[in-house]
Amino acid sequence: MLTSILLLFAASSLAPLAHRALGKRAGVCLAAVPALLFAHFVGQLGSVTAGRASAESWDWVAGLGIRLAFHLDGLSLLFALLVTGIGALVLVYGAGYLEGDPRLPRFSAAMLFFMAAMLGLVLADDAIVLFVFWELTSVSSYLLIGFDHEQEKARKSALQALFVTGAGGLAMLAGLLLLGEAAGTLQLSALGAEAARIQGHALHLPALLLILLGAFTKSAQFPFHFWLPGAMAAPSPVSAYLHSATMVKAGIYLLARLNPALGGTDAWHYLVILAGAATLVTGAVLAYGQTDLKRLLAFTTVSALGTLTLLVGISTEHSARAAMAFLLVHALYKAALFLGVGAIDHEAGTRDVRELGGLARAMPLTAFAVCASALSMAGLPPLFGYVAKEFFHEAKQEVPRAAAWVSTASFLGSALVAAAAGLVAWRPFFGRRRSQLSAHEAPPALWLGPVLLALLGVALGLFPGSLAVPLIQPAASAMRGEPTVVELAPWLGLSPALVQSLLMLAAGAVLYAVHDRALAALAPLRGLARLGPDRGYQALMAGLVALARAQTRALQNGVLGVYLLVTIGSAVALAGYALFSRATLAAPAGGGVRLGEAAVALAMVVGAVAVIRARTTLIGVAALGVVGYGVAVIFLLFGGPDLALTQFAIETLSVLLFVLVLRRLPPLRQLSPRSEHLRDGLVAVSGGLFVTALVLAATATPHATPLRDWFAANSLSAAQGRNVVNVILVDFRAFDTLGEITVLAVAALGVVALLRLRPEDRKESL
Amino acid sequence: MTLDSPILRSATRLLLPLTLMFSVFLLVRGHNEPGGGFVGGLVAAAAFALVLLVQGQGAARDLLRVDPLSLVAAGLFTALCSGLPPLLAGGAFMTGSWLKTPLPVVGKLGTPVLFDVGVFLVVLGITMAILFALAEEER
Amino acid sequence: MTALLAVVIGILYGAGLYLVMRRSIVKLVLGLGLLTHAANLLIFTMGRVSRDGAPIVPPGAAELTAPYSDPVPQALVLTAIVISFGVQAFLLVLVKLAHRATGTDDLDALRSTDQ
Amino acid sequence: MTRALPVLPVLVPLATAIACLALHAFPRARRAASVGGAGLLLLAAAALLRHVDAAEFAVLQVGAWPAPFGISLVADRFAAILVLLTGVTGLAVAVYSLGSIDDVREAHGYHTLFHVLLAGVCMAFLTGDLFNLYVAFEVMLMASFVLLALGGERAQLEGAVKYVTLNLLSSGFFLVAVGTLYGVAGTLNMADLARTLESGVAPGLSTTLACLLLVAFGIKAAVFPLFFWLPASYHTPPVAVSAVFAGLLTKVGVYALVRAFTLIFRAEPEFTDALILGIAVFTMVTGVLGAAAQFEFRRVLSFHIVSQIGYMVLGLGLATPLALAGTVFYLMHHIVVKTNLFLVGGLVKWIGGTLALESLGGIYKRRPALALLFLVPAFSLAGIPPLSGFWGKLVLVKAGLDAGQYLVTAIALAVSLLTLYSMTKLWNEAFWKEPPAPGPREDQPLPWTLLGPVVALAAITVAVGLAAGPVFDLASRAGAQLSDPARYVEAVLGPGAAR
Repeated sequence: MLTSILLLFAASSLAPLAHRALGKRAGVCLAAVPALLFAHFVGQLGSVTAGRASAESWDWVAGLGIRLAFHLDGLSLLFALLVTGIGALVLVYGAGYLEGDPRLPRFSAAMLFFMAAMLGLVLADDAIVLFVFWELTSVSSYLLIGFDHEQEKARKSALQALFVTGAGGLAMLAGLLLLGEAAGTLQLSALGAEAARIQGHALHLPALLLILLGAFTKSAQFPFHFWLPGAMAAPSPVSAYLHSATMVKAGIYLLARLNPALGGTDAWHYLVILAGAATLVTGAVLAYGQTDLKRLLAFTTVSALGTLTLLVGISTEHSARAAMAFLLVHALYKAALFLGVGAIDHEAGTRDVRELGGLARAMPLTAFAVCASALSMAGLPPLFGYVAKEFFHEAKQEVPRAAAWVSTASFLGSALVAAAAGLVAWRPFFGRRRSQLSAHEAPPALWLGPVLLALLGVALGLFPGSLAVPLIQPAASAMRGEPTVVELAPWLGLSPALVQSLLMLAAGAVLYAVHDRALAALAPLRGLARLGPDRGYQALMAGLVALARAQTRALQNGVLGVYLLVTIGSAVALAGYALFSRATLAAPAGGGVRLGEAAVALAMVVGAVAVIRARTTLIGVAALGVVGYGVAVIFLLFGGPDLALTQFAIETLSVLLFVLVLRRLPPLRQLSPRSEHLRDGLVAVSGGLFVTALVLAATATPHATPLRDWFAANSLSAAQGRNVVNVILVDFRAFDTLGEITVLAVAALGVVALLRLRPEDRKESL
Repeated sequence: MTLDSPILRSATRLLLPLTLMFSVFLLVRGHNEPGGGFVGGLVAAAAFALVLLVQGQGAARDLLRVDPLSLVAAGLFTALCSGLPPLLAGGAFMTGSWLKTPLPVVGKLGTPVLFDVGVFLVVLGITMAILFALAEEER
Repeated sequence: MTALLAVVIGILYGAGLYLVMRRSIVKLVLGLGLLTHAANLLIFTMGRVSRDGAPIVPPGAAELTAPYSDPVPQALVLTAIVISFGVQAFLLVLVKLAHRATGTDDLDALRSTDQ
Repeated sequence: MTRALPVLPVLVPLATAIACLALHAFPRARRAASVGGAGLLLLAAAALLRHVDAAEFAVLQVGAWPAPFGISLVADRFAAILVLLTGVTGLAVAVYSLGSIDDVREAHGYHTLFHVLLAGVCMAFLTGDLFNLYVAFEVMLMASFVLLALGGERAQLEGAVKYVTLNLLSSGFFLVAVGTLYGVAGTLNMADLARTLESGVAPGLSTTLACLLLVAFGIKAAVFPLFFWLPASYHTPPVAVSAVFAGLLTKVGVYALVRAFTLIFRAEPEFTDALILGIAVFTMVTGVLGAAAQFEFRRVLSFHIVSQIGYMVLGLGLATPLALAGTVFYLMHHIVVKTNLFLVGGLVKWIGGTLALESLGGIYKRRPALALLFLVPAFSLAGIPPLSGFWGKLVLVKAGLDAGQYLVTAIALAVSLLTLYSMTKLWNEAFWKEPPAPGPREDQPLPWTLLGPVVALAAITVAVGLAAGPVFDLASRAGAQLSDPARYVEAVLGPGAAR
C-alpha cells in the first residue's frame, strides 16, 4: 500500500517532466498511474470481501510509538477505489479542460499529490500517519483551490479552506493524541477492541469533541460549511475531485473509521446526528437558492455530507449500509455533475441557470451524463441513488432521539435537493436555447469521465446485488467493526420507504416548478444570509489583524527608551521580588571605612550625579572619567594593582575616544517630559536599591574560596608565575583571554569598517 | 591635527624607544609582577600615538611599518598557536610548557608567555587601528 | 567598607539605568559607561574587599599565603574591563554614525525600523 | 584527536577568521578560506556529535588544569547537536555570502566577522564555565554588532543602536549574576555551581540570580517582554547576515536558558518552571500576532522567530524528559528552517528587487520550483506534516497534554495555525498575486551560490521530517541527558561528585 502511495507521489513529482516530454499525451499517461492502482484495488476486492484485511507497517518514530502502518479493509478499499478511479478520470478530464494552458503541468502535479495524500489518508492505520496525510490533503487542496491564483477571490477562498480545515485539523491532532492516551494505542484498527476502555476514560469526552471538530470542519458540517462553496473558485475538475470522492469525505471517513471505538455513546449520537441533520437542511436550502450551477452543486454536496454524517451518527446496521451506499453513489454522481457542469462552462462560457438552455442537442453526451447523475441525486429509480435513498429512509427510523425532527429535516432536505437536481438536469439542456449558439459537444476528454461515471451509476442501480454489494458490505462491516450483511435488490418493493421517496420527489417537483418565483420572493432575505458563519470568519480574521496591529503599536513602538524601561523594569521586578521575598538581608561584617576610601566613594557618587546633570558632552565625559578613575583607586586600595593599572590606562584611552568621537555632537538636552523623568527615575532607583541589596546579601554569605585557594597554592609551582592574577589570565583561564582579545580585534575591525565604509561607496548587496 | 614643533619632534624621538622598551618590560614581567601583555600593549600604543599626535598619521604609519589590522591578525595567530602544540600532541588545548632554565632578565619562558605576546600585539594593533581610523576621519 | 561600596554600586547603577533611558543618544552612551563601572566594582566586591595586599607570591615563597585579596574576581574584572573597552569604542563610533545618518541625537526619532 | 574534539569547533572558525583577516589583500583566497573553514567546522562538528552520541560526554580541560579550576569545555548531546547545526548553518550561509555580499563589505572584514560569530556561538554551546559563557556571548555579540552595522545604511544604524543597547544591557545583567554567583558559591564551573547550589548554599539568593539570568538570557533569546531588539534590527542587514542571526543567535539564548535551568538552578522548580511556562505562552502569542501585522518579508519572519522561541521555551517550562526532547528537536528544526526562510527571502529580493510584500508577486508563475523551495521551510515552520516542524510541534503538544497543561497546549496549537496564516500571507503576496511591476531580474537564472544552500537546507528539512524516527531518538537521548544533571556533574568533576 505504501508502494501505491509512493507511486502517486512519484507521478506527481514527474508530472512537469512528463508534460514537457509527452505533450498532449501526458494527461492520459499520468492518468494511467491511478488507473493501474484502481485495477490493483479491484483485484483486492475478493480477499477483502472474504474478510481478510491486509496490513503492512514499519517503524517510523518509534520513540513516540508511531508506526508507518497501513491497513486495507472494506472501508479503506471503497475509498481507495473512489480515489484512484475518479482520480484517473479527472486527470484525463483536466488535461482536456486545461489544454494549452501553461499551468497544466502544475495542475497534474498538484492533483496527483493530492491523490497520494488522500489515498494515504484512507489507508493509514496509525492515527498520526492519518493526520499526516490529512494535513497533506489540506495543503494540496490549498494549492488546487487557489489554482487561479491571480484572482484575489481564489486566493481568499484557498486561504479560508486551509484555515478552517487547518484549525479543525489541529484540534483533531490533540484529540487523536488524547485518544491514543485513553486507548493505549495509536493503531486505528486496534481501537475498536478498546472501545470500553476508551469510553470509560476521563479523556474520552475531550478527545471526542476535538476529533469531531476536525471531522466536521473537513467535511463542511454546519456551522463550518461556509468554506466549501468558496472552494468553488477552483477549476471544475478540481471541484469535481475534491467534493465528490475526496477532501470533504475525509471527515466522513474518519467518523466511520472511529465509529467502532467512539460510536454508540450518547455524546456521539447527539453531536453527530445533530450536526448531520443541521448540515443536511442548511446545504439543501442554500442549494435551492443558487443560480450558479457550480455553487448549487457545492451546496448539495454540503447537504449530502450532512446526510452522511447523520447516517454515521446513527451507527446501526441499517445506517452503516445506507451510509456506505450513499457515499458510493454520491461520489459517482457528484463527480459526474461537476465534470459535466465544467464541460458546459467550457463550451457555453457560463454556468448560470438563468442564461442556459437547450444545449441537449449540441451536447448530447454531456446531457446524458448530467441528467443521469442528477436523477441519481434526486433519488429516482432505477438509478443507484434511489437505492441509497431507500436505505436512508430505513436507517433514519432508527435514530435514537428526536426522530421526528430528523425525519422532517431529511424530508425537507431531500425535496430541496431533488428540486436542485431538476435545475441541473433540465435547465441547461432543455427548453429554449438562449445563447451560446456556438456551443457544441465537448471533446472526448471532457465527456468521457462524466459518461463513464453516469453509466456506472445506472449499472449499479440495475444490478446492485452483484455490483454494489461487494463494495458496500465490507465497507459497512468495517464501519461497524463487526460483520454486516447487506442485501440489495433493484426494487425493494412497496415499502413505507418507497412511499416516502415518492412524496419527497413530488415535493421536489413542486419546488422545482416554483424556483424562479421562490427566488424572487426570497430575494429580500438575501441580506440575512450574509449574517452566516462566513461573516463570523471574516470578522475573526479582521479582528485578528486589528489586534495584531494594536499590539504592535503598543509593544514594538520603536522608542528605545520604552524598550529599555520594560526590559529593566522586568529584570528589577522579577529579581527584586525573588530577592526580597526569599533572601535575608544583613549588613556585612565590618572592616570599617578609612577617610581616604570614603573620599573616593564620595567622588564617585558626585561624578555619577554630575554625569546625569551634565549639560555638555565634555562635562559628561569628564564626570564619567572621575567615576572611572575612582574605580581604579578602589582597585588599588584593595589589593588589585593589575586592575588599577589597566583601569587607569583604559579610562584614559576611553576619555580620549569619547572626546574625539563625540565632541561634534550637539549639547545635551532635556528631551523627555517630566512625567517620564519620574517614571524612569522610579525604575532606576529601584534598580539601584536592588543591586545594593544584592551586594549586601551576597557578601553576607560565608565566603567559599576553593578556586582562590587552589590558585594561590598552584600559581608558582604549577604555572611558573608569581602574579596570580596574570597567571589566571594567561594560563589558568587563558581561554577567556583568547575570547577577550578576539572581542577587541572585532571591535577594532568594526570601528575601522564603520568609519571607512560609507554607504555611498557600497555596491548593492542582497 | 598635528602638534608639530622641533622640540616635540626630538622629544618623541627620544621617548619612543624608551616607551617601547618599557612596554616590553611590562609584558615580560607581567607573569610575576603587575603588568602583562595588555598593559604593555597599551603603553606601546601610547608611544605610537604620540608620534601620530606630533608628526601626523603618515609618520606614525611609517614607524609602525605594518598595517595595524595585520598586527591584530598576527597577535591572534600567536595567541592561538601558543595553545596548539599540546593539542597536536594529543593533550589539552593551551597546556603550558616551559623551558627548563630561566633566561637572564626575561625569566622563565613558556607558551603562556607567548600567549601574552599575542595579547600584546593585539592590543597594540587594535589601538592603532582605532586611532588611525579616527585620525583619517578628522581630515 | 563593603556596605559603603554596596551603596556606591547601587547609586552608580541607579544613575546608569536612569541615563540609558533618556532620549539623548549621548546620555545613552554615558549611562552604559556608568553601568560598566558599576558592574566591575560589583564583581570586585564579590571577592570580599580587604586591604590585605595584592595576590602576588612574594619572591622566595613557594605559594601565596594569607592574607591576600581574592585574585579570581580581579581576573574576571580585567577581562570584563577589556571587553567593555572594545564594545565602548565600537558603540561610540556607531552612535556617531547614527547621528550623522539620521541628523538627530533624539533616540525617539529613530523609529523607522520598527512598525 | 578525540581529545581535541570539544575545542575544534571553536578553534576552526577562529583560525578561519584569522586567515580571512590576514588575507585581506587576496579576495579570492579569502572567499575560499571562508567556505573551506565553514566546511571544516561542519566536519569537526559532525565528528564531535558522533563521538558524544556514543560516549555521552566529551570533556576537555583547557590547559589541562583540573575542573573546577581551569575552564572546562563540555559537550553533551544537546551541545553537540547545536554545534552541528551551527556547522550546517555556517556552511550554508558562507556559500550564500559568496553570491550575495558585495566586495566592499567583504574587503571590510565580512568573512572574518562571520567566522568570529561562528566561533563565539560554538564557544557558548561548548563551554562548561559560566564566566567563559559570558566571554563567548561577547565574542558572538561583538561580531554580530559589526555585521549588523557593516554597510552603514541608515536603517542598519538605527537597528544596530537598539540591538547593541539592549544586548549590552543583557550582558550587564549576566555579568552581575556571574559575579554574584562567584561571591556566593565561590566557583564558576557550571557543574560545580550545580553541585554547590544543590547543597543548599544561599537558597534565596540562588533564585534571585536565577531570575536575573532568566532576564539576561531571555533578552538574548528574545522572549516576551524582552524581544524588542529583534524585530527592530533583524531585517536591516544583508540577507546572509539576517539568516545567520535568525538561525543561531537567539538559539544561543535558548541554549543558555536550558542549560541554566536544567543544570544549575533546580532549587525552586515550581516557581521557575511556572514562570518560564508563562513567558513561553506570551512569547508565542505576541510573536505570532506581531507577524500578522507586518508586510515586509523579513519582518514577518523576524516576529516568527520570537514566536517560535516560545515553543522552545515551552518545552523547558514543562520540564519533563519528553518536553526537553521536544525543545531539542524544535531547536534542530528551527535553526535550519529559519535560516532557510531568510535565504529564500534573499532569492525573492534578488528576483523582485525588494522585500516589501506589496511590491512583490508572480514568482510562482515564473519560477514554480523556487516557490516550492519556499513552501518547504514555510510549511515546516507552520508545523505541516511530515516536515520537520510538525514533529517538533507534535512532541511538545504531546508533552503538554501528558503534563496536563491543556490551556498552554491549546495556545501552542492556535499559534501554529496563525503561523500558517503568516506563511500563506507571504505566499499570497510574493508568489501568487500578480506583481505590480516586474522585478529587476525576472528571467535571469539564479546563481548556484544562492540556490545551492537553499536547496540543501530544504532537503535537510524534508529528510528530518521523513526520517523523524532516528532524529527524534537523538533528541530524546539529549533530552534524557538534560533531565539527569547528575551525569553532567560527574562527567566534569569526576565520579561521585554529584553524590
